[in-house]
Amino acid sequence: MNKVFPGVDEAVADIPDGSSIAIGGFFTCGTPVPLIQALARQGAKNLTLICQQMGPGSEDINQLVLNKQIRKAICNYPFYRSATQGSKSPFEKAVRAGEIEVEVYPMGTFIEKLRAGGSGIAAFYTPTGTGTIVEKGKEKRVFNGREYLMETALKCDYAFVYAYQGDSMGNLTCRKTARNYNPEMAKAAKVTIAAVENLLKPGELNPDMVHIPGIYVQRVVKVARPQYVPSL
Amino acid sequence: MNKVFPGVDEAVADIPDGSSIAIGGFFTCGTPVPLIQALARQGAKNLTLICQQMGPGSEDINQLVLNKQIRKAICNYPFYRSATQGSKSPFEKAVRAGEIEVEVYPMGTFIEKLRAGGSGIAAFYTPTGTGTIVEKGKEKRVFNGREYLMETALKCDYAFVYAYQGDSMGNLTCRKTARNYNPEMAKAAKVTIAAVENLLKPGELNPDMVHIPGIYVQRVVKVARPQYVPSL
Amino acid sequence: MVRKFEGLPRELIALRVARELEDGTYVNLGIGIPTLVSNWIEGRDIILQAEIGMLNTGPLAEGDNIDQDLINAGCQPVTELPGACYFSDFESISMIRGGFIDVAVLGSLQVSEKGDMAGWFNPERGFTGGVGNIGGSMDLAVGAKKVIIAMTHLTDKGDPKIVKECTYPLTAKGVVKLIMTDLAVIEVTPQGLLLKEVAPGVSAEDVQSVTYAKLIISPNLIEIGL
Amino acid sequence: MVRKFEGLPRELIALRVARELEDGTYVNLGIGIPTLVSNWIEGRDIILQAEIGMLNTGPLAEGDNIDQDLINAGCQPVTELPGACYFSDFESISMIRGGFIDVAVLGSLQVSEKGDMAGWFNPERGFTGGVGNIGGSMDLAVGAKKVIIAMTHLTDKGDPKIVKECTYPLTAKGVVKLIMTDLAVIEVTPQGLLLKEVAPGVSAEDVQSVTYAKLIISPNLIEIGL
Repeated sequence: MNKVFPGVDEAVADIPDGSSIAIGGFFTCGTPVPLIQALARQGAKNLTLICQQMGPGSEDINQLVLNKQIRKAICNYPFYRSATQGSKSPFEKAVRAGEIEVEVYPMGTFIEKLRAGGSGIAAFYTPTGTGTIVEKGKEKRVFNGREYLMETALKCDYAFVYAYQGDSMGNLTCRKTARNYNPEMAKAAKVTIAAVENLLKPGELNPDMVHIPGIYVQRVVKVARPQYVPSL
Repeated sequence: MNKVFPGVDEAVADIPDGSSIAIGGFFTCGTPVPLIQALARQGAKNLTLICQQMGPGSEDINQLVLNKQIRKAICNYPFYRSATQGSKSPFEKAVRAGEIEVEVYPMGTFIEKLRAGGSGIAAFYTPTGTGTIVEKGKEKRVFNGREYLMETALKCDYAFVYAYQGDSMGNLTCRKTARNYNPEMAKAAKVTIAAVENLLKPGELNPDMVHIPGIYVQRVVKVARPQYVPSL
Repeated sequence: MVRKFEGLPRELIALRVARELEDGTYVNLGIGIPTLVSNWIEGRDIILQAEIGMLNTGPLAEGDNIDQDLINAGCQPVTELPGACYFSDFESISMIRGGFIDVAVLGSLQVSEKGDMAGWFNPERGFTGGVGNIGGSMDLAVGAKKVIIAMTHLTDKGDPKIVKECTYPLTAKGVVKLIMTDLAVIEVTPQGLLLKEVAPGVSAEDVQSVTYAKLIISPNLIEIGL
Repeated sequence: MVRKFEGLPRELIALRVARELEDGTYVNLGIGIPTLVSNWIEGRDIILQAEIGMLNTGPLAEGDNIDQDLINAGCQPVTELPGACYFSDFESISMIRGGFIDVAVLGSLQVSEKGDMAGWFNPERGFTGGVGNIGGSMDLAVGAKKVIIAMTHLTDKGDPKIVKECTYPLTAKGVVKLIMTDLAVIEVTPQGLLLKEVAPGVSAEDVQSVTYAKLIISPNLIEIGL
């Protein structure tokens, strides 16, 4: 199975308007920047993005906002931490103007929802968010004397993920903390597109060190290592 | 943090009567045999074992049965496949005699229950087992037109796990299909005891290839590689 | 019931299953006849998943190639193909239940005309309380995009396995899409069981005579091609 | 409210927190003053967890040591110590929510006398509908065995952060065990807030004067030891 696409533009070419897209990466770390840039060039509109944040480390996501490609964002840490920086952010402005809808979950609930979506689990009970605004509209239930919220699975049409190494069959190995959300996002999507720094032949990856099995990945594209200095 | 114990007998010495113990391994593969043998010598009684099977590849578990150490088994494939072999198995005899209680779950539910237990999730909804005897006594619920069963988390007092490599801080790397149930069992237990073939110093494991982070492991003991030929 | 005709040997049931599998798919093979399918797909672009936690399982290992840390779900020593990867059983079943397996080829004790399958529990073993060897069968049955049953048409005692209603405890309801036996290829349709292919020298009437459910004979009925 | 006395600098709040941590524990440090705690535990047998997916985080990286694939939850470049390991965020939060973190040291905007904390959402940002930056804060607050709040006693505007009831949206209810500020060390007990230590030159009355909740003065009240 050769899943290699010639370039990022070809890999995202068929994404239709209205798609939901999960995007891996924790701030700048392990973010599939070249795929986000290709999506900005491609121009699909009315998108739902599922990603940690829409502010810091997201210049390229900001471009999608400026292009008016985004309808909704599902996040756990969407905004800049600083109100000052936030007030300059295109995303925050769009949210305040009511142009983009935002849904926020605690980090663990956010990623557990995606994992549930990818693994056939319809819903789960988590203690996180009980007694807070997060429980609004959700079913509460007591197990062994403790309150839990029912949260439901989240699936999406596409996932953009990033990996240090990948083979042509879609097996991916991440590096250090660049792994973060990428594995579970790959599982939650109908079509996962992987941007890989080092494209290898089958058999060249250590099979005990594959973090994202190829079965979850439909397209692989080689990219140059993005250059950035981690910072908020 | 030095979690190394001098030997398997020391590592299991304090296990009290009535404990619940999850035991990794898929038939013979990745089974922490030396820890099971030490448990037989140690003699704790009235135990609940949580493991894939109590029959094939389980000569050492059979010894626990013969010692009358087991009260209950929670499994997904407890018996020999062949009725003839089964009829000779001490475990099957004990079950038929009503001496050991058995609880059986589908494989995915079995391991998901342990993972839920280890990750603070109280319960989850799975489609597996709907319309079968597995749904007996369980809550059913429809999500998006499909029926699901509610299954609850499972925790235990101890886990015995096996790893090819481990460091003194409890980080473990498994080899090939010997990984199987070991990671989630390590998470579900209050005290996880790891039998490792190769005991390394901190920093000697590849940190991107740790399958069981040390935080889940309380005791590490070096063992000789068990020798067996895979077969049912 | 006395059967007056010969069916295909197990190896050829497996070959017929292999012909049904498409290139570019992920497939899980159960224990028994399904395992034999692996002999017929060498070199094809089909990736086998093993529920113990592996993708791209290769042929059975023999002699010096046996590695005790590398087995399939049937506890047979196997090999790995280039592009293989390993993961936990938790990940493996998540993958299965999550719908990533294109085809699961499973054995069964009974299959009903509605596509129910009963494969995990033989009441003759005499356990009560629903304890028995479930393993990964129920997860595969509900999770795989397509379930193919590969089995002998009759039990060793000569009892039909294809029935109107399963009398054995179910593995899953309404999941079977295709039944491949030594005698026939039968598709489970909303209208009932559609007999599409028969073994050489076996007639549609022969197949019906050893099948408890009513068969709809396909207007395009053919001999099983191998 | 005008404060007439000086408290500890942020670095010394962090030092006091570091003294509270026991050897042989797994600790998660939040953003802000909690992050500074890492400067005081070098060489100690304490393992830091970062919710991005790492155990045994080392000191901040500088210059050529900066690796863009190695950051903490605050997006700062960090280093790894021997025995470090990496995992997914899913695994990381499972670990947090599952109760494996001995101590979470977090900042907060408000803490109540019942141990409620409100740290994720400042209504002054002016969003509605409950959207804001939750991140891992709620999982840490409910999951860690012990939650220590490390913060300044007052806001930049001089408002007390320790209150009878939180008026800001909660992070979690009844989870805080210990509050460490520039002015005091306060334990959350079933009877109320127990003032145990005060900063040098600060009296119990001083602390109460900038605290909205009623403090119980410990009979063993001491000066914060550093």
